[in-house]
Amino acid sequence: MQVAIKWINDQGGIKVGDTVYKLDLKYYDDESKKETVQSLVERLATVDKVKFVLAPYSSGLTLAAAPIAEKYGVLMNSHGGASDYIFEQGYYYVVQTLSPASKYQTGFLDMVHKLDPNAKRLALVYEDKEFSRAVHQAAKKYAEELGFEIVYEKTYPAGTSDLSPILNELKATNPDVIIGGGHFADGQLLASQLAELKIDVKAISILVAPALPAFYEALGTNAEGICAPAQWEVGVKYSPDVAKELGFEWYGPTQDEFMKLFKEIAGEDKTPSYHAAEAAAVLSYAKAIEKAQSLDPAKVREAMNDLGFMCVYGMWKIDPETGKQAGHEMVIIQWQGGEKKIVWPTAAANSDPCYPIPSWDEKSAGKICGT
Amino acid sequence: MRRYKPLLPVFAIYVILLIIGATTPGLWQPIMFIMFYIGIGVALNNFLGLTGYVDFGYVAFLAMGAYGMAVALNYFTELGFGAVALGFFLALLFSALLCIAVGGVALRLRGAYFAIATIGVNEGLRYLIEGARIWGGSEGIVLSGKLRKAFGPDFANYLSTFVADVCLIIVIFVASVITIYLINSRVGYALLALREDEDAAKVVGINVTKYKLIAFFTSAAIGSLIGASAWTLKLTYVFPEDVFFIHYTVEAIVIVMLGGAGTLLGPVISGLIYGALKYYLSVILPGFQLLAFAPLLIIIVVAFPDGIVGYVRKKLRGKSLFEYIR
Amino acid sequence: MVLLRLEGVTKRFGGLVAVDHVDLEVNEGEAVGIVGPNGSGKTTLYNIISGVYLPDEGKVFFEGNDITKLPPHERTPLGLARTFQIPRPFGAASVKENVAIGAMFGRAKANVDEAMKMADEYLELVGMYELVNKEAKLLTPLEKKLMELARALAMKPKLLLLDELMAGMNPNDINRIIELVKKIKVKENIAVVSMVEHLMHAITQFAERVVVMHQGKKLIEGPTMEVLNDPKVIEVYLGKKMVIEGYEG
Amino acid sequence: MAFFEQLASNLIYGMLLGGVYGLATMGLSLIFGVLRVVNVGHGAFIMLGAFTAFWMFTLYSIPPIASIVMALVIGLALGYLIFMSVMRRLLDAPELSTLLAMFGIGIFIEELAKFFWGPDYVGYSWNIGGISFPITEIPFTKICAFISSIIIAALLYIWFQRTKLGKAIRAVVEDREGAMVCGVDVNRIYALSFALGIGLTVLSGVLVTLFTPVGINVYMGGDYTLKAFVIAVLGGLGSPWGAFYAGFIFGLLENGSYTLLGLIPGVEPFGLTRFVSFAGLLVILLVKPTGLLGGE
Repeated sequence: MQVAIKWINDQGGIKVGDTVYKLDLKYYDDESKKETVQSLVERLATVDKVKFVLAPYSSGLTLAAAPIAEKYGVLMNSHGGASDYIFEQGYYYVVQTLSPASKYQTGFLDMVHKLDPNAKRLALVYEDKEFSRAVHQAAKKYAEELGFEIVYEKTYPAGTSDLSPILNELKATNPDVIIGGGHFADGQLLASQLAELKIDVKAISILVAPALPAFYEALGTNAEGICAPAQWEVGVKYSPDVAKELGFEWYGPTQDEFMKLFKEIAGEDKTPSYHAAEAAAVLSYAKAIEKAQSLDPAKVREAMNDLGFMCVYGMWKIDPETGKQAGHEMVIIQWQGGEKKIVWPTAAANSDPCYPIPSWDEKSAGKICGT
Repeated sequence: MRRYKPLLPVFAIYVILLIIGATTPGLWQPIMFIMFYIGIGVALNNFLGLTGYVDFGYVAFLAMGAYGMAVALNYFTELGFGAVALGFFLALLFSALLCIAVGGVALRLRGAYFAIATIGVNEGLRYLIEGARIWGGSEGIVLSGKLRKAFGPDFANYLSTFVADVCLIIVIFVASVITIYLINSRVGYALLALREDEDAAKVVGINVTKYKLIAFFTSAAIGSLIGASAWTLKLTYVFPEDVFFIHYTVEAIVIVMLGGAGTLLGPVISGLIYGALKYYLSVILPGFQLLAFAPLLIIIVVAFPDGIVGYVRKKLRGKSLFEYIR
Repeated sequence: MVLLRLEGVTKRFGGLVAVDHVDLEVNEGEAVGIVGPNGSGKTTLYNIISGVYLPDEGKVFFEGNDITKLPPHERTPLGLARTFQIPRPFGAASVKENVAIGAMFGRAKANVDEAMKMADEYLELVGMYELVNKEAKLLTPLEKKLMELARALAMKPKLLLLDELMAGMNPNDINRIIELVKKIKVKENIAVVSMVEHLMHAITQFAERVVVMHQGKKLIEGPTMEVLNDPKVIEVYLGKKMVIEGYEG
Repeated sequence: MAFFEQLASNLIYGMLLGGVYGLATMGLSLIFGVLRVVNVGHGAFIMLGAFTAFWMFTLYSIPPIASIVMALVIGLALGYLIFMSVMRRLLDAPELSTLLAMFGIGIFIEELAKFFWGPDYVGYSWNIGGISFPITEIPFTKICAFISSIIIAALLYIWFQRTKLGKAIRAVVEDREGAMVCGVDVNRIYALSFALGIGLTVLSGVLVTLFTPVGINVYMGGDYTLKAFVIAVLGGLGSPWGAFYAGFIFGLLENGSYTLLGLIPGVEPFGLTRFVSFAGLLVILLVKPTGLLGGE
C-alpha cells in the first residue's frame, strides 16, 4: 500500500477543490485478535482522525471492525476479508477490493471444463474452516452447473498432521480433478500427501498455499502443475493499453512502475503479492475522493458506486448496494518449470496451462511442466 | 460493612477507567478492551484463584455464553430486547450444563490431571461442534445482517457498541461483589482451606466437592455472561475456532497469577496492566509486542511468585491499609 | 455411654495388613492412650476413624450410629476432631483463620463472626494470642502443633484424636499441654484419644486407660499402670529404650 | 471390502504417527515426572527441532535423519540454559508459577524464531521412495521416523536401566525424599532431566518433520502441545514409557476411528476423530484418574 501512497503523492496528491491532499499511513498490529481490532479501529478513527481504513486481514476481524467503523462514519475497504457474507450483512461503509470467496475456485473449474470437457470426476478435500468452506460450497455448486460429477467431498480439521485417512478414501473414487486446501500449512500437506500416496489426477487446484514461493521450495518438483487461485500475480497483463481496448479508465502506476516502487520501499528480494490489492484499495479511495470532491466518507462512498477503473491489480468495480467487488477477476496460477505462471483467464495469462499434469512418478523422475 | 472495604479500591479503578473512556475520544474501545481482560481475570479468579485448580478449558465457558447469546439472537430475533435477555439466560444455562458435565468428570481429579482433562473438554467440545455441524459447525453463527434487518442498522450498532459494553461493565461490577462475598463467607474459608490442603480440609469437616462446585459454577456463570456480552453481542458473530481458542484461557491464567491468585484486587490490577500493555505495545511496537511481553512475564514470575497484590499484602500486613487490599 | 466403637476393623495395603481385626471402645469423656511402635497401625486406625480410609472389613459406630461409610466431612460435624502427626496447617491463611475454619465446619458450626471470636479464645487458651495474624506456614513446628490443637478444640468435638501431639516438645511444654487438655476435657466433657509411640510418662499423667498396638493388632488393653507393667508390653519394646522421663524425638 | 482396506491403511498410518507422537511426548512426561513442571511451552521446542531439520537440509543438504544428533545437542544446551537461568529459581514455587514461566519461555522462543526466520510456512522434500501396498503407499521417510523413534526410545530405556544417572533419575521420580536420603544430588538430577526432556522434545521435532515435511512454521507447536498433554495423561503423567505407549494408542485412535465415524451420515468424520480422542481421554480419566498406564 505504501507503493500506491507514494505514487499518488508523487503525482501531486489528491485535489479536492483548490486544496491538495497528500496521503499518510497509520498502521497497527491487531495480532489477528477480535478484541484488539475494535480498539485499534477506534483509535484510527478518533486519535489519528483517519477517515479511510484498509480493513483487517480476515473475515472475522472485518466483521468485528464494521460496527465501530460505521459508528464513526469511517469508510472501510476490505483488502483481506474475502468472505461473501460480510457484504450480505448490510454494512454500507464496508467495500471490497478482493474478489469474494465464492469466486476462488470457479476460474479453475472453467479452465478445466474448457480444456477437457471429458474430465468430469471432481473431488473436493478442504479444511473445515469458515473461509475454505465458503469457497468450496460455491465451487461445488458451480461445478455441478458446469456438469462435473462430485465423486468425493470431505473436510479435515485445522492443525492436522496426517491426511491419509481421507486421501486413501479419495484415491478409491478415482477422480480426474481435485480442488481443496484452506490455508498455508494444510495446503502444503495436502500436496505432499497426494504425492506420497501417488494419487494421480489430471489437474489440482489448492487454495492459498501454492500461491507463495515457499510452496515450491517445500515441495520441489512435486509442486509442478499444481494450480491455485490468486487475486493478482506478477506478470498479469493489465496495462493502460488493455484498459483502452476494453474501454476502461486506467489509474495508478503501471506494472513496471509498481514493481520499481515496490523494490524501492520493500527491498530488492521481496516480491509483491497481496500488495497489489492493497494498492488498488488505496487507489480506489484516491479516485473516489477526487470524484466526490470531498473528504466526507458518505460522499466518497457514494462516488464509489459508479466508479470503475483498471489498475495494476485489474478491474475495480463494486456492487453499489452491497459494496461487494464485482469487477475484479481472479487469476489462476500454475507451477511450471519452477515458475509461477498465470494460465487463466486467457486475457491475463502469460503461459498456456499444463494439462494433464505429469504423474507423481514422472515428476519424481524429474519431469516438469512444459517439457 | 467492614469486610467489604476492599471493594473501594476496586470500584475506584472501575469508575476511573470508565470516566477516562467516556470523556477521552478514542479511548472507549480500549477501555472496554481492558475491561474485557479484567473481566476474564475476575471471572477465572473465582475458580482458579479461590480453589487453586488450573482450568485450561476455561474459555469453553465463555464460548458457551457466546453460543447461548448467538442462539437466542439467531432464532428468536423478533423478541428484540427480549432476545438479549433470553441470550443471557441461555448463556447461563449452557455454561451450567457444561459445568455439570465437567464437574462430574474432571473435578474428581487433581493438579495436572485436572488441568489436562479440562483441555480435553475444551478441544473435544470444539471438535464436536465442528465435526457434528452443530450450530453451523465451522461456519459459526453470523448475526450482523439479521440484527440490522430486524432492528435497523442504528439500533444494531447501538447494541454492539453500547449495550454490549454496558452489559460487560455490569457483569464485572457484580462479579467483584460476588468475589468479595465469597472470600468473606464460609464458602471463602472452605475454599481457602481446600486450596491449601484438600485432605486436611476434608478432615476439618469441609465438603470439598460442594465448595469446589460452588466456585466452579460461579466462575463459569460469570465467564458465560462475559462471552455473551463481550463476544456475541459486541462482535455479532461466533466461530468455533475463535471462541474455543485456548489462548484466552492462558491469558486469563496469566492475569490471575500476575495479580495474585485468590485476591479481589489482583486480577483487576493485572487485567488493567495486561490490557493496557497489550494495546499500547500493538500501537508502539506493532509486530513485536509478544517479543517484549514474554521476558517481562518471566521476570515477574521469578521475582513476584505471589503476584502483585500478594506481594503488596505481605508488605502491608498489620498496617491500616491492609484491610482495603484483598 | 459408649461414644466410639470399632468392631473387627481391618485395613490392608497391597499384601500388608496395616490394621488387623481391631475392636475398640471409647466412652464419653474418657481419656484413652494408644501406644505402639512405628508401623503398628496407629495412624491407619486414626485414618479409619476420621474417614480418610474406608476399612476393608469391620464397622465403625459413633454414638451408636454406623458411620463406616461416611466421608470425613460428614463425620466431623457429628463431633470428631483430630490433629496430625506432621501438622497440616492451611499455610497461606493466618493462624486465626486456621482456627476459625475449624469452628465453622466442625461440630460448632459457627458463622464467620462467631468463628473469629472463638478462634481468639482458643488461641489465647493455647498461649498463641500474639501470633493470630501470622501466616500459618511461617510458624515453628511446635507452634503449628499448638495451632492444630486450637483448631481441633474450636470444632467443639465430643471425641478428640491426638496424633503424637507431644512428640518433639520439651518437658515444660508437655506439662503445660497436658494440663490444658485435661482442663478442657473436663470442662467440655470431651473424650480424648491420644496416640503416642514412646512417651510413657505423658500417658501415665493423662490416660485413664491404655491400648497397646503391635503389628496391626491390639496387643493388650486395660488401666494405664497395669498395662505398662505387663510383660508382653515390655517384650514388644525389647531392645528399645523405654522413655519414662524426658522426651523422645 | 473397501471398509476393511481403509481401516487397515488408517491403522498402519495411525501406528506410524503414534510412534512420532509417543517420542514427542516423552520429554514432557520426563520433565513432569522429575520436576513436577507442566511444560506449556512444549510446542515451541518441537518447532525448534523442525526448523533444525529444515535448515540443515536446505542449507547443507544434510538428511533429516542426521539432524537428530544436532537437534539433541541444541535441545540439551537450551534446556540446561533455561534451567539454570529460570527454573532453578522456581523449584520451591507452586506448580502454577513454573507453568507461567514455561508459557513465557515458549512465547519468547516462538517470537524470536519469527524475528529471525519470518512467519512463512516452509518445508523440504527428501524423496527417498516408498513401499507400495495394494491398500496404500507408505513413503520411506515416515517409516524412517517411526523406526528412529523406536530406536531412540529403546536406547533411552537402556540408559535409564543401566547407567547410574538413569537410575538416579528414576529414583527421584519414584521418591524424591528417599532419593535425597540415599545421597542423590537432586538439584543435579533436576538440571539433567530438564535438559534431557527439552533435548528429547527438540529431537522429536526432527521426527515430526520427517513424518510431515511441510507446513513448518514458528507457531506449528500449538497442536502438538495439546496432543502431547493428552498423550502424557493417557500414559500416566510423569512416566516417559507410558507416554511412548500412549502415543501409539492416540495415533491408532485418531486415524482408526475415522473409518468408523465415516459410517455416520451428515457429519464431518475427520473433525469428529478429534472429538473421539479428547472424549476418550475424559472417559479414561473417569475410570482411572491416574491415566491408562499410570500407577497408583
